[in-house]
Amino acid sequence: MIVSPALGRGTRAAPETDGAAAVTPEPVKSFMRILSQSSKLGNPRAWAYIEWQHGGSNCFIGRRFELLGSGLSLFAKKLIGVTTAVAVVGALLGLYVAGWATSFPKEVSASAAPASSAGANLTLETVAAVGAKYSSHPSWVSYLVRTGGRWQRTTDFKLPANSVVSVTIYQFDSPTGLRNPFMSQVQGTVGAGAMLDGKPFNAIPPEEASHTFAIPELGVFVPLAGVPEEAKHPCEEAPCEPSTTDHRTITFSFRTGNKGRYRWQCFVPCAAGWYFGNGGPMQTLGYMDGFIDVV
Amino acid sequence: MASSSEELPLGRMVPPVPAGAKIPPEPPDVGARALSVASRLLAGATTFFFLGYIFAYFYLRSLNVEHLWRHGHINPNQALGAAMIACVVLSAALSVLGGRLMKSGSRSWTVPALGGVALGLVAVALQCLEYTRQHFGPTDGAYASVFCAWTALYLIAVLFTMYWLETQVASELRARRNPAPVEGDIRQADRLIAPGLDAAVFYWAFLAAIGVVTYVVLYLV
Amino acid sequence: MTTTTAAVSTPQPAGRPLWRRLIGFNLLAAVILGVGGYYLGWFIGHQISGKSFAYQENSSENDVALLLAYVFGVVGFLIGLGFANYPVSRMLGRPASLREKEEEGVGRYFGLCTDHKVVGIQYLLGIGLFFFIGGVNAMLIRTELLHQTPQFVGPGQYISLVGMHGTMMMGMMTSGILGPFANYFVPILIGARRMAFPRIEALTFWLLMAAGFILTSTIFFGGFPTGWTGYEPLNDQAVMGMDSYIIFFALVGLSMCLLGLNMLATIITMRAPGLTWSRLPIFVWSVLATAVLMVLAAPMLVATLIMAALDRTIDTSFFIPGGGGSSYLFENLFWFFGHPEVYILALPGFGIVLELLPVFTRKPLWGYRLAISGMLGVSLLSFFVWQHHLFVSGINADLRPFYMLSTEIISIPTGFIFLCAMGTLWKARSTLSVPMLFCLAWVFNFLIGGLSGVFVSDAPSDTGTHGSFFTMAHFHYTIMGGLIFTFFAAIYYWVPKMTGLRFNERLAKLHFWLMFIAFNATFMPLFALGLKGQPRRVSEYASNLHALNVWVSISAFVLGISMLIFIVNTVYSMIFARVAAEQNPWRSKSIEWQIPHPVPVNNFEQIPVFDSDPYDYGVPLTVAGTQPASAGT
Amino acid sequence: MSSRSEPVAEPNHARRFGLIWLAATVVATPLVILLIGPIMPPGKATEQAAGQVTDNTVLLGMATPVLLLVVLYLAYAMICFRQPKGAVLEGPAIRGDARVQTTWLIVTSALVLSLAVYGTLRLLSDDGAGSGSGPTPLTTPKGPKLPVQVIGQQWAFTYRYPTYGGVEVPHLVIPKGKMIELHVTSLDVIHSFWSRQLGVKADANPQVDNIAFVEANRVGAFDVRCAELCGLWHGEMFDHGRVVTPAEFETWIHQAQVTYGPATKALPPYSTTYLPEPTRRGG
Repeated sequence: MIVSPALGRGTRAAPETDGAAAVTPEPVKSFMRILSQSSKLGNPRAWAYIEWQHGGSNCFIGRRFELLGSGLSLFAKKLIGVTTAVAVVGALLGLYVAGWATSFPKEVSASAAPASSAGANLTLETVAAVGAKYSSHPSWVSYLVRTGGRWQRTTDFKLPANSVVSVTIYQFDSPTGLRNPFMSQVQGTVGAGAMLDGKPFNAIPPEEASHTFAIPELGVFVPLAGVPEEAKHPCEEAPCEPSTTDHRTITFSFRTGNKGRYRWQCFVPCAAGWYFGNGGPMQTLGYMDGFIDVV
Repeated sequence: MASSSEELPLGRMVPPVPAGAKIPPEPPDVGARALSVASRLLAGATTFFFLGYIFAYFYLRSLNVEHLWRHGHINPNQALGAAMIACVVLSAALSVLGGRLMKSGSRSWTVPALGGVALGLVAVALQCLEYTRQHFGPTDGAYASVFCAWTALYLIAVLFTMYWLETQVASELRARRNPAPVEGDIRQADRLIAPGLDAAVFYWAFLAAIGVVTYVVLYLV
Repeated sequence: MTTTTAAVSTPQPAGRPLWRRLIGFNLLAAVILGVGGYYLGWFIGHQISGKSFAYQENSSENDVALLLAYVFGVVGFLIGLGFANYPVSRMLGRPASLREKEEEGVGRYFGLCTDHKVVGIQYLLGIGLFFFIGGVNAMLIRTELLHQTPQFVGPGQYISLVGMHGTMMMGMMTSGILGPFANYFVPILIGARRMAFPRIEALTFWLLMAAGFILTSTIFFGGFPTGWTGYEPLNDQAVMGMDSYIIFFALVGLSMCLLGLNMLATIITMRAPGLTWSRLPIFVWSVLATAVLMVLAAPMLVATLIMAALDRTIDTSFFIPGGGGSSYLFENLFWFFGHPEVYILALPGFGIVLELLPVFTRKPLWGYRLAISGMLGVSLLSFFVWQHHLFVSGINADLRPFYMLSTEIISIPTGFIFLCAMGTLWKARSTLSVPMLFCLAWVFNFLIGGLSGVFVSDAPSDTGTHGSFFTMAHFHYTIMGGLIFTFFAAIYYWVPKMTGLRFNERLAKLHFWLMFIAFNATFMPLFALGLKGQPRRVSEYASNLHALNVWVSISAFVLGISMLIFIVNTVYSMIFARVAAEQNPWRSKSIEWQIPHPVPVNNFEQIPVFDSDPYDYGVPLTVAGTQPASAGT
Repeated sequence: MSSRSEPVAEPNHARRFGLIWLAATVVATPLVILLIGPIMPPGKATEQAAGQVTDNTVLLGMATPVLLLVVLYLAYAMICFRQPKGAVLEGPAIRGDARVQTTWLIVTSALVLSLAVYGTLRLLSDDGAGSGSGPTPLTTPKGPKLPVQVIGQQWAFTYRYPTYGGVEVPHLVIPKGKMIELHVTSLDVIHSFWSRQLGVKADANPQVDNIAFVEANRVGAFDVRCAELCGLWHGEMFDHGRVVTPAEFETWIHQAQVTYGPATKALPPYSTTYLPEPTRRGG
């Protein structure tokens, strides 16, 4: 056991006498004096927080600064160092925040309906794999919307308030099967029904559903039947043209109600490869979920 | 704005080992005490680590969600399991014997210690062999998952302990050839081998006990 | 790499060429080996499980590859720093040694250094960096909540932001006080020359830095949707960003366990002669109580995360109901670690307050033994209360009376700490310097936290508040009000000792008042929001809560500005003003102020002999030993 | 300024602070109980919610004196126990007081144990006080109960009425005055059915039937939110339900059986938990 000679009680300090404002209590000072003499371990170099002193410090940061501005005073060097650090942190921060802020899919407004009815048209398509052209996850399943004459992958639509929106969906994916068969019935549409390949229907067998178009807050649930397995030439990758490949066409219309930002999503577990089919594209904005801005 | 403090010689925040500093070497018993406390704490931490798997085993078994806990055909290979646990217990016994011999001063303690290390590695090999003979993988239900994860992690703990024992034996063999310099930063560093072995043997005996619990729960119950 | 020769390696001649200095085990080699390990792991992962699991080609996600990439990356990073040198040399039988080869000058802070003071300062800056990143996430969260529907970031990104903020704060601030201040001051306070295991101490720091970097990299893999709790089966359903969360918390758990083990070994075995258990400073007692929790609770977290990782990669079914697992299992295992974790956050705060109050009230610590029993009581009881997080989950609902009782009982030892703080303030001569202000703010904030805890620990009342902003306000009062305020108290109190430089007093006072007012303005309304029905982690809330949310967001920005003021104060005081601090600015009688600045490498020339505890303040009582002559009854 | 020649006799701080605290408590506690108590959330729409309001009021009443004690003491200490300007006096070297410590221990233990006992009583007498009590609740209310199943799935709640042919509807409608036995379960990840006005919160776990009891005593709307993080649309997973008179409920339920007829036919038979295929991830 290291027992140093009675060096002076480590922390015991004689009681304050009359509250004299001795900065360091008397006996402790002796203890410290012994120490300070003994701590003349070589000559401790005066050293700044980061070693920026004149006279060839052996830390390479210090050396590089000397080459830069030999005439600059120490303060100027510090100022340069701090401003560059602040600039770098600011830039990184800006990149970080910008990365978050630009995570919203582009907003697309529905094309105006023909002059007769005051509503709007929305043409969508659902594809089994979105392909490298549209996303960095080529194998993800996704919705696409037809705007300006071509298919775009965004799920953020702007619709007029209190009007009827007629929706046409070209469905290219094979059936996966609904988790909760309750969604196999068409709900919340104008006329409480929808058209599948030209024939009206109000429910489909749940195992035939490939996706749904659902806006829970407006009560709209429309199941989309899948292309049967033995289809001759299914569409491999977006953009799928209804004219050339096998598909199902579902048309319906719904009333948008008053202003607001409603979310819409697919209720079929169609994200193959994730637990219960609800990961990846089903949990990323811009594939199988999105917003409807009723303005 | 360079304030007057520029000239004030401020000592280095934490000076490195200054040139020529006479740092008194430290007596080895400070390190010895630390090693024994550390091995007991490590034993505690390992217990809580495997407590997670014991809890998982009994919790999932009692819940038996949708009767998917364990299908009839999922049974580990009993023979290889018994061989593995026998090697573990024997290796721990040999290590304890080595520790005793070392304490009694006989120089031949390294033989049982090395035997213990070898048997530990054999146990690991046996368990890996058992994986190939058990006709089920980790994806066959809750029991299979718990079995595979728990035994695999136990093997990793055994390998770490074998490494720890091996370092003590290697230090002893090297110390007999050329003893460590007296004036290193630990005075007579070789006097740390005894407490080091003692700590390693304690931990290995404790881990062997956990191994027995693992064997009983996974193979027999 | 040559093994560690005799300790005192004469430093190379000062003028080593730059390229020569860059070769060898330093941060540069660590980064290179880390990146190399990452890609090696990624390659191996793709070879192992590229084809064998059906889910992978459907989802083009390879969790095995990412997990292996992270693990190999961290191993490469540590080898590059030189952590493998000592184990390899021990395997070859080389003698044990205490010091790695010393870098020169500022290089000591950017590599493996076995000097506990250097590791303390590394921790302070490392934790500060990731605390800043966590704070930025909080600011983004409040920007999103300015509007009641998602406008700034999508709901998926919002949940990732909430998860990253929570995980970063819980992971990093767990060793927020223990890392910097216990590493730096525990050896000095107990009269030791070093920590029990210097290399493990450095390892815990570098593990945390690797972990922090890994968590921030989750944004490149799509973030994770589960928040800091990582509940199953959503954990299993998440994209690859979830693997960053799993590896982050596994590394944090490993680092916590090793830090606790190192602290306990040091405090138990390396106290100077004369420093009996009843003379140990109260801060060291709180470090001991926290270390017990760290050593025992952290392995449970690592075990749980390994199960979650196996579920995600090789389809085991620990938590998948379809395969025989249960989501209840994860909840139980997580909160068995979770509750000791939140007491790991609170206990160091108790230690700092009770250590600093005597210095600023010029009175000895009131009720030293009561405070110790309080801390150890909290530490031991914290393992028996975890199911109060699961009152409404339906898990063994018949045990709820027991967990209500154990949760209420744990507030008794916490009450002791309050009594000791109030006893120390009794008839004191207190000076309101900045560390004292932070300690008094702790008393107020932790009081609100504790009393709101009474509401959430009562099962019927918890029905209304579980998972709402009320609970979030409760734990922000106990963690931010309890830990972060004492973290700043410790910074303003001890940094003059660590660096020898004084903070600017005016900026410090401005930082305190702005932080205290903004903190209460931010988190007090959250109680009301919670009771009015706003759940946690939602980016859309009812329109009648909009005004209150805007108020909270603005005061959160002011809180952010107060943190910036602290950063400005640090940069100004430490780099520009550099006003030398006195040897003992607070006239403290504790030993760390008696040794010179800069603290020599081995702390003491001779190991001191202690014959009293460090609270020898105050006018001694009269012979009757009841009250000092001057004070009334 | 030496401490012995104190110009004015030191006031008796203990007595003075005790009086301040007592006065504040006597004024504040009844005020809090009488004014804030009745308006405490979650309101009185159901028996369970009313029970929680009384519970919150009692807790508030117990917490106020403690809050006043510490906050007033803090203020008192900052005013009276200060270092005089420019002086460096030391305080009295008191290291502890056995009497104060034991009384504090006794008072806090009593307070805490009574809280625990009170909480248990409230929990058991109120059949779980609106919280999810797992598949086998400790106490179940006597008398007839209307079972309603709450199904949480990724990102919407749907409700099923087993005694009316297992019809499933998108919005919860319950009759006034009848004890409802809510069976909360999930089809995929953990959700939590939380209706603030009803005072109900029960986690929805896959393969678990979490039972909560609620008896509405007032007609009106209530909103339902998800209180457990469940993925992308956790924040948007809310809807609005209604409490209606029993007569209205009958007409509504029969109308629902008609409108949701096709969906009901496709539903699996009613069971407390559903293990829908596919169970594994193959997709």
